[in-house]
Amino acid sequence: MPSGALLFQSVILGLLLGGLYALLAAGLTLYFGIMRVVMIAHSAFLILAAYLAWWSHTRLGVDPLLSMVVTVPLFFGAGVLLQRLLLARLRAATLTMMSVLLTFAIAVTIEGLLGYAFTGTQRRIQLGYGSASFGLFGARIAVVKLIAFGLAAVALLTLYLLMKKTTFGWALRATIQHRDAARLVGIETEKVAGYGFGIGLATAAVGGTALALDTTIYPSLHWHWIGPLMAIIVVGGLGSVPGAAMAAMVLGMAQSLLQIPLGTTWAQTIFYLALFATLAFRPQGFFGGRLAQRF
Amino acid sequence: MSQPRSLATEGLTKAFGGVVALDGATVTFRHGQVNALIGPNGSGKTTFFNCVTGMIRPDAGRTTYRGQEITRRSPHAIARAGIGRTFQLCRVFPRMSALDNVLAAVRPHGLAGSLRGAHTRAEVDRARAWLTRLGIEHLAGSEARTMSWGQQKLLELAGVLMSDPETVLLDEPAGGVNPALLDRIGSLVRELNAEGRTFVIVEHNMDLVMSVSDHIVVFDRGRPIAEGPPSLIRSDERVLGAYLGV
Amino acid sequence: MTNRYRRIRWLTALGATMTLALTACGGDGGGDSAGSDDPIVVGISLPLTGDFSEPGKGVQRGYEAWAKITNDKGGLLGRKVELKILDDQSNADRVVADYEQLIGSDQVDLVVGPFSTRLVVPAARVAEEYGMLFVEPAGAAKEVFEQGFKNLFYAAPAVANDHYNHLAEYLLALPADQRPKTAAYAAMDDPFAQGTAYGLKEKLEAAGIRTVVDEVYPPNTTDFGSIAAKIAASRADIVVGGSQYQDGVNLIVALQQLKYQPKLAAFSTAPTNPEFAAAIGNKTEGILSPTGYTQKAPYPSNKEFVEKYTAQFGTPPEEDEANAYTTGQVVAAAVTAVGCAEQGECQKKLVEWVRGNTVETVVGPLSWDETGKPKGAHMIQQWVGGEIQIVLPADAKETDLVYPKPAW
Amino acid sequence: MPSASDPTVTPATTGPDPAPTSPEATTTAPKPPTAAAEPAAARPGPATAAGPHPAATGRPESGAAPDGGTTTPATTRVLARGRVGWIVRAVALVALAAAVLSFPSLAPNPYILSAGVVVLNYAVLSTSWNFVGGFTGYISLGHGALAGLGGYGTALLVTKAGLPSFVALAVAALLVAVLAVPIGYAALRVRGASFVIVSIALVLILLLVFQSWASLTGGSRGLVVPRPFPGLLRPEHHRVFYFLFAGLLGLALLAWWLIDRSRFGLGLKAIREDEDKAEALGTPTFAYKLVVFVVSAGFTALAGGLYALWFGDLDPVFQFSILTGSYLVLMALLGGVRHLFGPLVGALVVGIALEYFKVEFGNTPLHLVATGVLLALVVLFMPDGVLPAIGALANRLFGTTQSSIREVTAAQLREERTAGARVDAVAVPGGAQPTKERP
Repeated sequence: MPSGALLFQSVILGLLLGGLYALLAAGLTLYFGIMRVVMIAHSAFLILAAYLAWWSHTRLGVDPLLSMVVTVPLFFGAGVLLQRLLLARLRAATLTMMSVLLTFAIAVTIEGLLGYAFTGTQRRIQLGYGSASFGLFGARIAVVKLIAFGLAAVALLTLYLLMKKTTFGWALRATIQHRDAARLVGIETEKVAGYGFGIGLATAAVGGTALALDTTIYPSLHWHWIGPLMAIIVVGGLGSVPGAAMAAMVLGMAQSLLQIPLGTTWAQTIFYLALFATLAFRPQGFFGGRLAQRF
Repeated sequence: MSQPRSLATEGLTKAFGGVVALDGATVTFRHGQVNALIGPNGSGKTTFFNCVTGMIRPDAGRTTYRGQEITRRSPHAIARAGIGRTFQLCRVFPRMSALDNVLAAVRPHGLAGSLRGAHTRAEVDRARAWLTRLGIEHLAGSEARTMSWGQQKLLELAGVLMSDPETVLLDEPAGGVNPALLDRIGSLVRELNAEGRTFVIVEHNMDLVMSVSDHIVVFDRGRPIAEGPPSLIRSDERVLGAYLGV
Repeated sequence: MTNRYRRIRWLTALGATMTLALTACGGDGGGDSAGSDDPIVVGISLPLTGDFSEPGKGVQRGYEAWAKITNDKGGLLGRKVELKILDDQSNADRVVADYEQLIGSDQVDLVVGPFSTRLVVPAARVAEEYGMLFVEPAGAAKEVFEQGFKNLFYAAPAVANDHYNHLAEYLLALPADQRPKTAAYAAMDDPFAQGTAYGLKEKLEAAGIRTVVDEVYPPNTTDFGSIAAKIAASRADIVVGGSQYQDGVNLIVALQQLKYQPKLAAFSTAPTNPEFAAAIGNKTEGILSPTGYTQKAPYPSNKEFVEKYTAQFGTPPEEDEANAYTTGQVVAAAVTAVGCAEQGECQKKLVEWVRGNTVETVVGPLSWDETGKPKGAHMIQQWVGGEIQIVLPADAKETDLVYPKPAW
Repeated sequence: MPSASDPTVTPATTGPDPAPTSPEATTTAPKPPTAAAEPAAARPGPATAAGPHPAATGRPESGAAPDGGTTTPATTRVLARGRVGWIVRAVALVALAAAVLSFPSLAPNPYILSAGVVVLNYAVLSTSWNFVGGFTGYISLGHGALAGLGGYGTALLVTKAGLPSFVALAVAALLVAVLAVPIGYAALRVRGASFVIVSIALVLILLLVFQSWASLTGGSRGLVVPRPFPGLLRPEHHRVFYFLFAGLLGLALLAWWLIDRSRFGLGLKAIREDEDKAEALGTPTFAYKLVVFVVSAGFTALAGGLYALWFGDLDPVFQFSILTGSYLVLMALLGGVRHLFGPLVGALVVGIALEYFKVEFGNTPLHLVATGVLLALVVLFMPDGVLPAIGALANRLFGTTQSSIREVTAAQLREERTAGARVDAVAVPGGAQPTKERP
């Protein structure tokens, strides 16, 4: 029987992990909402951002957090270009399938380029405060993990405010809900879709930096992330950002707690079990989201 | 009033997010007649079609056909019950030949039927006959995507007719077609009706509606507001009000 | 998940399609080998890309050093040694195809082993079925020796499960009040890494030291927070990590984040890496690690190896390089003794010779049992005073083992 | 019916994808033939009004031919293809088979032969993939996992249950097919995206399970599959398995071809073209997709199991790999998913291209980049594959020879007919666009 301290520690870890999942799943959901695209390359960009953070720290001596000054706008631009130049070219009839292949191809390309530039060696940022931590009711929270969580939380909050409080957010939501109708009321949906993609990729930049703070990175790490993230967006209900965030927290927590009795490997299967269960019994997802039914 | 063999709905309701597309629509169509479903844009006509044919699950309400409830059946089951439909923006199988487009509507029976290597001569003949009757027999071997808009509309209709539906739902058959074809479609509907098929037509072209239909149902905001023969509908103030937004 | 997705068996297919076209154009000239002026061609498949590329390249350097040093001294049987190295991309399908090609198509005279246990077994089967002697530098897991291979020999002092033998003896010899009561194990799901930890676990459990945590994590694990939490919560007296490099670093950092202070911390491989101290922020004091090789080892050939290797590559050799070099030494000894090096009958003689003899190598004298398992044990090193030093066995030690270890 | 006028304004069919389904496309229409001009016998409809659904019985209405008596192939290809086409195809087929079967005796050494086995394995796998991908348009990135399941199933049945190798292979394939039912149920119930997600998740979860469940699968220690023919020398072993794979390839191709020309196949293709529409025409799309997915899984598992028997060592990371699945997709797409031999051709083309990249860029992961770029190019510019592209080129070079696999296009037909056909233009009305605003 796990001790109370271990349970509490696991809850804390689950919370911190769930936060990162939530941010990344939000980006993935955004793409799906905008274009019905399952963006396999999302996690590859995540790792790319992590590498850029690592690189700027190791080679330039800059704090990894500062690398976001460059990576966030860079990724935003890349997202816009990706949507406008590549995804928009695909035929509507086969968009869902072909976009998966296209983004898959992008993911593999990024992985290959990372391997070429930095070799397959596992990398890790060595921070002065890397092993620092503080106590909280008997649990210990690593400073880097807390920073990562904070980054994710701030980014998610920003995204939320952007979506709810700005004109652009309104246009984006309208585009997600009904593209044709949005066009009828004068929204330039193509442009909005491009910017939406940019924002999605920008979240990957933030997530990647957060990731680089506390874990090892290597070029093919993105496969490790894309599976859980896809499960999260399905469980949350394809296309629903709050749904994805909820599912991310729940599943992140479940993974962390299940590691106590089951061990790391089996605990990971919770994502896929949740995925299969969702599709078999409640394809529209558990936390809102109504797009899944039709796509 | 209600005929046992007719297509009827009771309190059909469907909302998309906050938008109520169907609001308790109760309609009974006349069996053996040409029915028209009209109404301003966004009044829920296409949603109504989609609910009736099982493409969308209604939130509430029921659909019956020939006295049997078909509300929760899958679209293909409803099609097999004898209800065929066309789509608002004409839909054909773009990369299949016209003949295959029509033959795709032949229903195989059971596993053995499905795996049978080929269609019978009679089936191919019947498919060709439909193409002939719709005037596109010369395109039998062409891929549908190479055909013009009007030809595709005819091809779509041929496919639906090949499945031999007792009731045919046409979603904007006149949409985007030229006057000559419009006449042709109108007379075709009348001919087919004379042969015993029931029609329900969603259409904006009032000339076509008035000339072919026996019975008109007017939709507004997701429910019927008036129904009757064309002569009556033409002078109904509620209809005018709905269209003009009064 | 990991780079393994790159391991694609179909690349082999390409070989076939290419050669398909070539077969029409007539035979190759690789068939004749026995001429005394011809070099002795040694075929090797190595993971130069993919998951195991880092250690793979180390092994490659070891083989290259061996070839150069041997040739500088006049080669083998008066013939030059020539290496033919193919990249298997860390892929088991590819490694088999590589050895098929080396033996069947390129007609090499000798083959030696690839890197990583996962690749050794399939590769050894090819060699076995073509009747080739197969000395390998990396198949340390005990499963390798349970396949019934007759031609396989592991060119290192001990298999993974025996790496901690000296440490086990030391712990069990402690007075009862000092002996640890509980132990926590965390091992990567990899035959080698897991083998090291489980070898120790078996011995300690048999002696009554309770296992309170037994975690196996996949090779792609990057977040060790949960595993560390379990270990920390168990308050185990000692912690044993069956690690490669980065996972060991991550686990140690995660344990340090939780302020867990065991009496003893042993990790395989990672602590011997030159970058280890920097990677964990120099909080290395007291960490133990088994090693099969040290540059300071007193064996005669080792001095030459370290010297010439350093001259050739600019840095002193590590364990991977030494194991490859050892492999070369074993093969060379057999070839010299038997007096032949080509496919066919000769290989049987080579196998017989290796089985019956002891070979002096840079890791000491090696001999094998009938399954090809070496009969030695690893040394134990410990970080003492900011430096990693040999502490066990007693006759080789540079300093005393510190137990319980100081806080990290 | 000469009176049926030709569409006059040629639709924009010059591009590779004219997409005339857009309402903006030039609206032309054939002049309606008058009903009186039609021979009554050819008119469908009235005859069917007798019963509620006479056609649904599938019985011929006119013509006394019983089922199967005088059947004609469903597709119009036959109509356009002459006897010459058949002969050309038959000769090509025999030549191909001869080339495949004579390869072992031509192979100069066992290595080449073993490489041939690997090629065939890939050809079988991508052909099996094409049952789902080609017919229904549902793209699975997880077929590598099904092959892995077949391999592990076979191995475990041999080692744990003591079944003879090839019995184990058949049982394993059957079990995988059975397992494919719930997988397909979850994956195919909703459209599109979910299927891809499930297919990827399948690989990832099976990797986890087979790695973790070490007591059964051997985990990362791997699983050794006993040789089915222990007495055989290695070269002989390759030879035997070469022919086994060739046989399996033949079987898979035959099954694909049979489905391709069946009503079932037509229904599947209708799903690929427009699933809603197919459903509305009465095709039970979910059942169709599920059946073909199960068939595909069965063949994939057979290939995976045979591979396991041949190769002898299984390791989860190699058996459950997303890249394996994606290469199958790349091969099939490049070769052309609509064609029987597309995946086979794709395997060869992709193979050579990537070997080139590997040779060119040596020991770097740039072959991944090459793979990615190639896949992206195919998806963006050649979604129909090379076979159709070559076919189109051949047509352009040698005129409209109908031995091509492709159906004759309307444009070609029109050209042939232009000479005699009277053109009577029907003016396109201004309101050709189906604007919904029109009251």
